[in-house]
Amino acid sequence: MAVNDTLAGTHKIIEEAREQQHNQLIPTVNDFNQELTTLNLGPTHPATHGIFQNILQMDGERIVSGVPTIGYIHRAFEKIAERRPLYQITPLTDRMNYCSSPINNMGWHMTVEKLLGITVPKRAQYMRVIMMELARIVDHLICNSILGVDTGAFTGFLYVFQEREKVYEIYEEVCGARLTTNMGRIGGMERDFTPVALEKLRKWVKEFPAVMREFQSMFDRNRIFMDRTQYVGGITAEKALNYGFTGPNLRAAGVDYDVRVMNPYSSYQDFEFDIPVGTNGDTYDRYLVRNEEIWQSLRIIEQALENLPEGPYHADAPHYYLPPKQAVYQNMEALIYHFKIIMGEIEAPVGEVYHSVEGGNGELGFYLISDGGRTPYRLHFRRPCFIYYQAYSEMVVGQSLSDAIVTLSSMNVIAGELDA
Amino acid sequence: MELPVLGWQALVILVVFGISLLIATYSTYAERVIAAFLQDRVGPDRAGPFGILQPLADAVKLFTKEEFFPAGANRALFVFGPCLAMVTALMASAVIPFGNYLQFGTTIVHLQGIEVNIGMLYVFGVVSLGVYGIMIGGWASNNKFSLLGAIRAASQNISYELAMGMALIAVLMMSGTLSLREITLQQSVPGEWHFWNIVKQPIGFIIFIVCAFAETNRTPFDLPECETELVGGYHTEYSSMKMGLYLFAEYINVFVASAVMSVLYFGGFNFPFQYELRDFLAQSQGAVTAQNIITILGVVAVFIKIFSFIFFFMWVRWTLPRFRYDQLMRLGWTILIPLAIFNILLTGGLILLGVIQ
Amino acid sequence: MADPNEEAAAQSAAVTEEDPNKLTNARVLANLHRMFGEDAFTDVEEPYGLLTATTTRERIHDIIETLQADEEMQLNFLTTMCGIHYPDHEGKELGMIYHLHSLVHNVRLRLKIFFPIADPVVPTLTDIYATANWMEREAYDFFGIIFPGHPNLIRILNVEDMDYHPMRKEYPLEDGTREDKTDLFFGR
Amino acid sequence: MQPLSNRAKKLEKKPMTLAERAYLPAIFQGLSITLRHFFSKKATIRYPEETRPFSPVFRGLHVLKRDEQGRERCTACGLCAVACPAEAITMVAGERKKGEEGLYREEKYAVSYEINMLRCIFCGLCEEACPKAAVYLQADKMAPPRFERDEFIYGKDRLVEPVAPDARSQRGIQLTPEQAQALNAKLAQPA
Amino acid sequence: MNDIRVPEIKTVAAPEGIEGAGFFATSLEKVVGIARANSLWPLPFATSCCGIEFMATMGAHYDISRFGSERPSFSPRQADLLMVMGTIAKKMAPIVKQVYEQMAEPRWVLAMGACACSGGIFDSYSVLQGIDRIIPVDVYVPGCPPRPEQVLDGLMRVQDLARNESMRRRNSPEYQALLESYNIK
Repeated sequence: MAVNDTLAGTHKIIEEAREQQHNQLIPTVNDFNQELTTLNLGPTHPATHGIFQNILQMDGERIVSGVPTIGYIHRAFEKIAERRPLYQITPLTDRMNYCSSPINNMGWHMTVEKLLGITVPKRAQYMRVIMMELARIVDHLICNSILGVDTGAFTGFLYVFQEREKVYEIYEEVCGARLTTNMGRIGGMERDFTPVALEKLRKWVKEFPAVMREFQSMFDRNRIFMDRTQYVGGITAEKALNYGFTGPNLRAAGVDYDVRVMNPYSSYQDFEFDIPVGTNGDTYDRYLVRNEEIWQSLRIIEQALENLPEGPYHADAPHYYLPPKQAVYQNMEALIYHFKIIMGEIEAPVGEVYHSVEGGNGELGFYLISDGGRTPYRLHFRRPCFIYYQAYSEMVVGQSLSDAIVTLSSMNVIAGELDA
Repeated sequence: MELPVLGWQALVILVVFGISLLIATYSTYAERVIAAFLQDRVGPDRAGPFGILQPLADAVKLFTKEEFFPAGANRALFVFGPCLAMVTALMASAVIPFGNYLQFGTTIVHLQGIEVNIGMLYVFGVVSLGVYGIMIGGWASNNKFSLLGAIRAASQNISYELAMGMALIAVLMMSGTLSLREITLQQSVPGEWHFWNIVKQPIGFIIFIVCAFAETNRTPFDLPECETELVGGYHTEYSSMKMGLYLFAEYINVFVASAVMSVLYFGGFNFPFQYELRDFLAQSQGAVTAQNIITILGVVAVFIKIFSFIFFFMWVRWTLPRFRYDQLMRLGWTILIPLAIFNILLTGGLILLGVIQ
Repeated sequence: MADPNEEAAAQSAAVTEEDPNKLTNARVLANLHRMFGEDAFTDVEEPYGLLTATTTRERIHDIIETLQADEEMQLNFLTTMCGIHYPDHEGKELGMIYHLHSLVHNVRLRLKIFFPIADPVVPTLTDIYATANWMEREAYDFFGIIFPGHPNLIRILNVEDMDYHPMRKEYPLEDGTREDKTDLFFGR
Repeated sequence: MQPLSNRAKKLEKKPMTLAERAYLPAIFQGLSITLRHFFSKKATIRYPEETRPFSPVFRGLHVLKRDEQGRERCTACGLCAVACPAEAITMVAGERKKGEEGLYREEKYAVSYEINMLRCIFCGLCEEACPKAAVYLQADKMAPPRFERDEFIYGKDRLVEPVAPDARSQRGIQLTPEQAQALNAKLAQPA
Repeated sequence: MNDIRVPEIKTVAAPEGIEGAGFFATSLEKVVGIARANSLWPLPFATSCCGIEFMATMGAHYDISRFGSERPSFSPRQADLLMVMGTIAKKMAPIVKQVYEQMAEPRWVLAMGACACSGGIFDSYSVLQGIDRIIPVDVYVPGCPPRPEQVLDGLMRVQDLARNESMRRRNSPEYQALLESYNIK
């Protein structure tokens, strides 16, 4: 198969690069027969951002092996979810990948909607797409700018964080919170975009590209940055798939797998966008892929804003979607529905459903088993960070400590998603 | 009139010492404000008007913080490290000529801590001692991150000192002296149109400034203490004023490096049209007063140059990513040193041809 | 992926078109039956369009290995796997659920196995998928399922000295140290 | 891997040009960018002297609303407590006695109503759950930091709106229907 | 309000007539207090969502540097203020305690966000129900996550503490007893 040849090709590039690096970091174990040092990286090391520990065996500055330990912020999401009515799980999903909470929220809503068989009106779907793509942009922004911080350039981070602040403002206008959004409801959004929100959104879409271009021009072709990131922490497509990579990290390795295209949800089939893919899955590739995805997300937002259909912002599902407040105050039937929904006594069908969305870090899956009760019988989250962080210790072997840190931040491991 | 001269000189020494400390103190403030401004922020503004008391607050806080000795550390060396770093940093500013001379009657006061004819050598010797402070501190901490930082600092300083020295040799070839005052004076001779050395030595200057960044452990060469990799590097285990001394030493080193660069390449206390101005003033004020005014303006000039360099140091720090350890070594050994040698040859050739002198 | 873009585009266009070779759930099922026999799978259903089948733990390793190598279906991506606990199902209290995905054909397959809680032993998949490593550790941590052959089967998310497997249904969610919950009427 | 879709966009990684290899151009470009920001307008909001405007739907500190006659709206139905994912709301219901009609709007009322602000995650589900428009998350107030953990149990003394209508939270609150009517009437009058 | 945390320790009562030294001591104390208040270097112990809001606090819009706190000290030795942000699981608890023990006096602790303060929504077997079970907390900042304004408010509360605190606080029996109750030597 031709595929195998190209795979071998990328493999060769990485191997060569590795070898080159080995030669650069000259003294090796065999040369001096030295003892190895054990370096405990984390759990409170500044570069781990979230919390995970790596016990590294070091030969000078070169990493010989690494043992990751995780679970430092394990919060028992799956167990808590078994005790909560469906609508109360949304705040939990907020705290999984907290860099892009809306994607998690919407993913969860869509899972439940799939279970309940609700069709969401087009306008709500487009609104969701806008919010999800905003979330993706800021998620990637934070990852790439943190990569800058970890290579020593703090300033770019603060430049793009201002954009993040502006996105927070939009979130706040739409849902009332900045970070843990609890955005949307099962069956749609909790409220329509206000004119202010739309205006802020349009303004942001117009102003953001300049900042993004500036950010890119600070790093993209800066030799110091390129040297730091190229051929660092590379992974072949074959290995990446074996490790269950998804999202930007897999695309950096050259596989154009994107849930938005493969299994379109929430009207993603209506939008024109490309899937950026890299060549050899190294840190620079991941950086480039994320940057390009920001541009593609911006494209999607522009299209969605342009074609935002008129209509209701939530599904007509009185059993699941809360009636309007005014009706609750005045209408007995609405009040009964209101009580039933809040008490969690909605009739969920028995069944199991797997739904996945393209989260900030890859395929974010929700596997919901319902036994018809008010809470899920079992809810399993496919958390992309948890799955791909396994590969980290293999990816950094043979590289220097600095590379390990750069690799870590370019993989965008979010502790909340890692540990659940 | 022996004693008064010594007295004056002692005063100058004290002033130089004080200025070094003051500049180092306010460099921390400048760093914060400049970083803030480069990053669209406003920086400290709540400690005193515009936050100018911020460095004092930091200093007082550091002085009253708990002293701490890590388990298994060598206590004597642990204290000795920061002291050495601080002392060497302060010593270096002694030979920098901050101005020409002031004349009071028959007394001539040179605005320089001490005038030695091996000033350049002295600066180099003292500054390169500074790395011992870091090494000792890093080693005595009994912490792997500190040790890694210390090792990085040592190897980095050694390799960059070479290139720095070679860049200097080109300057010395032109000047023929090691005295910083002489070098300064040569860059501007009355009656002749003399350029500052930067014009004659652009390559040398670039090498020198890169090495200066490395010697002072500033980004992009701040590997010994790079936060995201080594937590705090060599000063991870230090608390209270001992850590403050390290931070201080770094800023004094920046100050010294800036001063040396302004002296070597930017004409020190010379400024354009100084002789014309002196002659003009001499007509109305008399020669002595005119010279004194020029000297004071020269002091202003040298400090403007120094502050610009300090600003540049900070500007670069908050802009660039840092190197990786091996890349930094490669840059030092395979690019800067050959370039410096080439620069020496070029300078030699040009001197031989009489293009520069 | 070094292929020129045009060629790639042409290829995938061919895939997306309605071609008769398109892999459907029915065809996957037929293939499965052909490869492993009719009796290998029970409880075959398609909830929400995702082919689900139950098999036995004796066969699961073999099935997943064969499917990974299978050139036709290319079910070679292990999306996720998780344990499950049904205390009421006598003799098959514990279960493992595997989600396989064929990226090329965009078909998913869910495989389940059930086994008694007294004998929670399942063959490891770590020799097939590197990604199975932590997922199995998670299943061990949560449900106490033991994977012989796993290189490093220790707790992953919880503290080492925990003496129970918290996701089993009989264990409470709360650890009882919460002091500020006084509500007896409205709590769950 | 063969391509999975026809949308792949291969990112070109150009080798470094000579200028890029020489470090300096990129460095100067970076320096010019930061210098531009040095002189640009600062984004900082000098909190607490300046405050940033909040959106009208911001989910801040809770308030227990009164109706336009100053009666407490809460009827202690407990929906907010059920809806709370953090289990932060506690209440004890009581029967309204004769003569208390001016205090409580419904026959049942909350004798005590406590929200544990440390537990609360400000998700707004209680506000959504309330069928009597009683509990709201104010858009202009945030729960203040405090020194002791006990101080975070907000009882009715701190949650219920003050009796005087003028002292009540004005900005950003979604008005109850009566309030909206009253407000509209008020606005219509002076003209 | 919190007389244990900030005890009003009087220096040895000066005899009548020798108030100069007492005056000097109290002024020095005041100066030191103000200095400490304006130079609180935080140790951002960020585990989850609140860490992102802390980044926002460091960012250009809120700029924690205005309070003199922009130098995050990742080494506990140099930090004055331990900011615990985000969920602390039971697995993490010993590490938080160790970090606290490694900090040099004077040290303050700010618990940011519902999880660190009380466990928040994570009332589960793996989450510590508030870090005040393992280390003494000076200021609690509610919210999930708190807005940067609230974080700055909390920082100002810590500044208040630092400003009014006796220099000899850590030698006082009350403080020792407090540490003792947390089993911190």
